[in-house]
Order: sequence, then structure tokens, then C-alpha cells
Amino acid sequence: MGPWGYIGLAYGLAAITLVGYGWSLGMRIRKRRARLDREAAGRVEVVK
Amino acid sequence: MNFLALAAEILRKDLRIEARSREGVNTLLFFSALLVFLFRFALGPTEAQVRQGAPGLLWFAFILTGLWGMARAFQVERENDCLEALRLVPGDLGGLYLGKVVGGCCMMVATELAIVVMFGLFFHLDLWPAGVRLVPVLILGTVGFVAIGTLFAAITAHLKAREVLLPLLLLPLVIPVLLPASRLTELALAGESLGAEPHWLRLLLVFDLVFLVLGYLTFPFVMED
Amino acid sequence: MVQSGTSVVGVTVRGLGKAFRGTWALRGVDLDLAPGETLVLFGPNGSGKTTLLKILATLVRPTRGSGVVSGADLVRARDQIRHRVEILSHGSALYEELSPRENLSFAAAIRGDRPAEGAVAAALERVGLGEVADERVRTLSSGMKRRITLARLLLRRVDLWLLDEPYTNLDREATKVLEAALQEHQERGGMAVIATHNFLDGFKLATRLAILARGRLILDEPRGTMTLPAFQELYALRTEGGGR
Amino acid sequence: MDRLGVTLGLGAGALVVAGLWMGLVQAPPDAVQGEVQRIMYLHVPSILTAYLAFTVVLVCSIGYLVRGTRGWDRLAHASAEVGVVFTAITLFTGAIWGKPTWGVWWTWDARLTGTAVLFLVYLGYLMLRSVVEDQDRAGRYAAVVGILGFFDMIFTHMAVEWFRTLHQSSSLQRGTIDTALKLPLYVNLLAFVVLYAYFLARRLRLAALDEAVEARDLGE
Repeated sequence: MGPWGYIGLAYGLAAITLVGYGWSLGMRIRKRRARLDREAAGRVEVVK
Repeated sequence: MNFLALAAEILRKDLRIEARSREGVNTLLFFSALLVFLFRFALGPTEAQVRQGAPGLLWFAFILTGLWGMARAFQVERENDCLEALRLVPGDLGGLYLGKVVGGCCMMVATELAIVVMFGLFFHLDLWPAGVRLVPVLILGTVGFVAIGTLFAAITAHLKAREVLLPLLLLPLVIPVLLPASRLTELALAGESLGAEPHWLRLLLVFDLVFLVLGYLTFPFVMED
Repeated sequence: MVQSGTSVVGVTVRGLGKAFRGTWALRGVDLDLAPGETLVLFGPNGSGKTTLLKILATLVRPTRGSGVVSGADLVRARDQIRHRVEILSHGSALYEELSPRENLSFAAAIRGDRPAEGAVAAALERVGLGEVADERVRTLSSGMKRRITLARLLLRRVDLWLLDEPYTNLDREATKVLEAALQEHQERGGMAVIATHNFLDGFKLATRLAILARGRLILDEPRGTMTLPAFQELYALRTEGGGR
Repeated sequence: MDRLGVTLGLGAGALVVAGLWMGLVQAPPDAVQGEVQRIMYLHVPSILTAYLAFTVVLVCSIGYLVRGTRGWDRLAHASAEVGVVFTAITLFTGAIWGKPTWGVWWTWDARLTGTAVLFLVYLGYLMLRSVVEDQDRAGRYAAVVGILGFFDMIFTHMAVEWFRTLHQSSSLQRGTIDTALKLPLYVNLLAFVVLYAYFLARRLRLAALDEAVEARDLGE
């Protein structure tokens, strides 16, 4: 592997890690939101 | 309650229990003997090889027995919910920490000495000259280990995953103590003066002190519900 | 600092709540206890009885609400309360390798209240364990171990007793010792909160009756002229029907 | 997404692009190591950011133990999680950098070893949090690890540094950094710090939602 191979590997893995973490945060946030919304909706139905 | 008095009560109680329940001491001795026996295969036959690998392996053995001892110190407290009664002690719970640390050090240093003696017997090493320097090194290294170990044994005492979690949390944290301790052990075993590399001694002393103080300060928070 | 000790007596608790793992183990509990009163707390499993006792013992911090025991705040003056309260929990808090005598001495010592000369022996004698005072706890029966915890309760003079299912593993004689001791405790002006399933024994000791269901105090009144069958009926009604 | 989050996210994105360009294109290759040295623009900023993250954990841990308010704990937890991510990046970029320079993927170099220990300590921190169900208790336990972990970070570094200076002579001595390499390094460092702040803001948002879910479950 040439120098740019190592550089590519390092930068690629770092990109995957950072984007992956950001994505996982986003997913977790979306899941909590959905849960809160669903429960709120559920409450309204009960009231009806 | 005065924290030294509390520490003394805890220490007295723990040593008394240890002295009475033979199983603990017996198991530890047997386990230590087994470890030393296994060293033979790990180190190779020649004396030079033994000398070279001994400090690291000795500390490896100390850690294994130490982990077991740490977990045990709080197992006694967990058994009948004794921990709950301890948490109700009015005043400074730091005394409880101090008592447990001193007791843990006593147990661990005793085990370490047993391992070292067996080591000398099995490998035909004359350890008497080294002993004078080795003992303080063992004590200093053990204090650092137990200072952190007691804290984490208390944390993991009522967790389900404690058997896994205790070494997982404890081992990375004790590395700075183990490095100087094993280096100083190497010096002591080689019959050299510890003053030959004084910075190791200083480093170890500083680590011990800082971890003791941190443990003392944070322990009451660990003991809360 | 909260007023210390003797000038303020009794127990006052307001809006006490404790959340565990996303549910309320206890919520909105108001409670008042005057000197000499014994409140017996009935309630199904998981209704929050133990949690309430533990909060009063300063073992558990309340999530909501506040309380004062003998003039000391439940959260801010825990140490003061610990000198005035004794709890008898599910766990015996005994060391198996120590003798009853050693266990009692240790328990007293770590609380900083060194018992009077002979007090440990007297307490053990009273619960009928004088002869095994120096045996190891490990060799004793579970009934005897329970008696040791009873002796530990008698060792100190405190304002408030918190007894969690005290009748478990207590035989007739030991129950009588407990009843007599509670009587003395009441006469000294001591208070007690007892959590139990045992209607028969619990009812006998109570000056006040309370029912805890799903973390809420749904009944709290003086025993007055209430009879046991009437109370049992009331209990069944409240915990099954309206307890929600 | 809240405004702070958007701003931080956009800022981090722009800085990362600038950093990438400077590190991969604009900066000249290193006189000794050649092109491979460009990994430094990833490696060094990530460990410095991790140090920052764990320092925040220390401060917030102490804050939580002293004050007992949830906010401190949430910040400590968030910072630890983000710090672990940056430590992971430091570790594998270090290994990848090590292969062409030292000829091996892993060497018991002082910094690398210290970083590995750091990674394990804070992984333990997160694991402990996930095991303890009661939030107050988890926060207190974690705070203890957060405080000890920080000192451990310093001590490990000291101890391993001594170890190395006494035993290892073969390790490649890195020369002082040339000014032409400095600016890209600073830009990348800034990019990572802003990225850290962005992740932290997002992680705190998640924690706030978690708390809202919990409060909802409690019927408040």
C-alpha cells in the first residue's frame, strides 16, 4: 500500500466513524421524538 | 462519628471475619500456588528467563488475587444487606473507605508475600536479600491498587454484572500504578537499590496519594442509595 | 440548620414521591405522626411500603416532596435523623462469622452510640439469646437471627422505629417480646411505622391504620373503634376497587 | 433541529471541508515522512479534542457531585460519549500512521498506549452508565469514574512516558513541526472542536428528549 492508500484508509475510516456517529445520534433523536408524538396522539384519542 | 474510629471498627471487624472464615484464605493460597506453578511454563526453564519475566508475572498474579480480594471485601457486606446498615452510619463515610482500604491492603500484601515466597521456593531464588526492598514496593503498589479497587468494588457490589464490570473498570485505571510498581519490583529482585531510579518511587508515591484522596472524597457519593 | 432535636417532635411528611425506572414507587404521600403513635401500614406487594420506610430512614432520597423527623430535615439533616431512627429491614444486616454479641457491639459502635456496659448482654437476654451470645451467627437458625435484629432494635433509644414486616420469622415468644418492647417505646413517647401483610398482629399494635396502594396513601386514620373484620373489608374494597 | 445545532453543524461542515483541503492538498508533504504524514491532520486534532471532551467530563462530574443537578450529569455523559468517538479515531489513525512509519500496526508507544487506556476507561464509563438503571445513581457512579479517569489519563501518560524514555530508543523522533504544516493543523483542530460542540449539542438534545420521555412515563 502506498502512502495515499494509508491516508485514504485513515480519512475514510474517520469519515465513516464521524458520519456514523452523527447518523446514530439523529436516529436516536428521531426515535424519541416519534415516541413522544405517538404518545401525545394516543392521549388525544383517549380524550375523544 | 470520628472517621478514624469508624475506620478502626471496620478494619477490626473485617480482619476478624477473615481470620474466622478459613475458606477465603485457603482458596487464595491454593490459587496463588497454582499461579506460581504455572509460571514455570510461562517463564521457561533458565534462571535468566525467570528473572526477566518475574516482575510482570508477579504483578499479574497480584492483580488476579487482588481483584478477587476486592470483590470479596464487599461480598461480606452484601450478604445480609449489611451495606444498608453501613450506609446509615451518621457522619463521614470516608472512614468506611479508609477501613476497607487498610483491610484490603493487609489481605493483599499477605497474599503477595505468600506468592513471592512460593516463587522463591519453586525457582530456587534466594529472596532474603531482595526482601527488604521488595516489601515496601509491594506495599506501595498495593495501596494504589486497593485505593481504586475499593471504590469500584463498592460501586459494582450491587450490580448484576459485577464480576465482569469490576475488572473492566479497575484494570485500565490501575495501569499507572502497575507500571512503576513492576519496574521497582524488577529493581528489588535484581538486588539493586530503589534509589537507582528515584523518579519511579516518586511517581508511585504521588499516584498512591492522589488516588487515596480521590477515593476518600468520592466514596460517600458511591455509598448513597 | 434545622432546629435540633427535642424542641420539635413528631414526623411530618409532605408530597413525598420517589420515581424508580420510569414509574412512581411512591407519590404524593402526606403523613403526620405524633409522639406515642404507631402507624401500621398495610398494602399489597409493590405498593411502596418499603420505599416509604427507607425514605424515612434516610436510606433513599425522595424524588419529590419533603419531610421532617424529630425536627431534622429528611434530605439536609440526614445525620441527625440517623441518630434518632432505627430500621428493621428485610435483610438482617448480620455478619455470619461474628457472634450475636459482636454484631450488636459493631452495629452500635459504627453509629457512634457506644451502648452502656451490659446493654448488649441485656438486649440479647431479653430476646432469649443469652446462651448463644458468643456462638457464630452462621450456626444459628433463621428465627434466632431474626431475634438478634430485634435485640439490635432494643439496644438504642430512638424516636422512631421503622419496622418492615417485623413478624417474618418471629415465633410466638419473640413476637411477645416485640409487642412489649413496642409498648414501652410508645409509653416513652416513641413513634413507629410498621409495614406488614399480617393483619392479625399488625392491627393489634396500631394506634393508626394506613393503606398504601400503587404508591399512594389511600387511607390514614386513627384506629378508634374500628374492628379487624371491618378494616379487612375496607382494605379489600380500597385495594381492589378504588385503589387505582 | 434547534438553531444552535444548525449553526454548529454548518460551521463544522465548512471547517471540515477547509481542513480537508488544507491537509490533503495545500499542505506540503513532510520532509522526513513524505505524504503519509498527512494523517497527522486527523490524528492530532482528534486526540486534542478527546482531551478537551474528557476535561469537560471531569468538570461536569465534579459539578454533579457538588451540586447534584441533572444538567451537569447530562453534559458529562454527552461529552464522554463524544470523547470516546474521537479517541477511537485517534487510535485507528495512529495505528494506520504507525504501519508505514514504524512498520507495525501497533507499537507500545507512550502516546498510543496512553490513548488505548483512555479509550478503555471511558468505554467503562459508558458501560457502567448503561448497566445502572437508576439515573441518579448512574450519574454518581459515572462521575466517580469521570474524575478518576481524568487523573488516570495524566498519570498513564506520565508513567508510560517514563517507561518509553528508559526502554525504547528505536521510536522515530518526530521533528518540530514546520510552520507550513502548522496552519492546516490549527484549521483542522478548530474543525474538530466545532464538530465536538455540534455532537455535544445533538447529544444533549437527545438527553433532553430522553428526559421528556421519562417524565411522560411518570405522568407529569
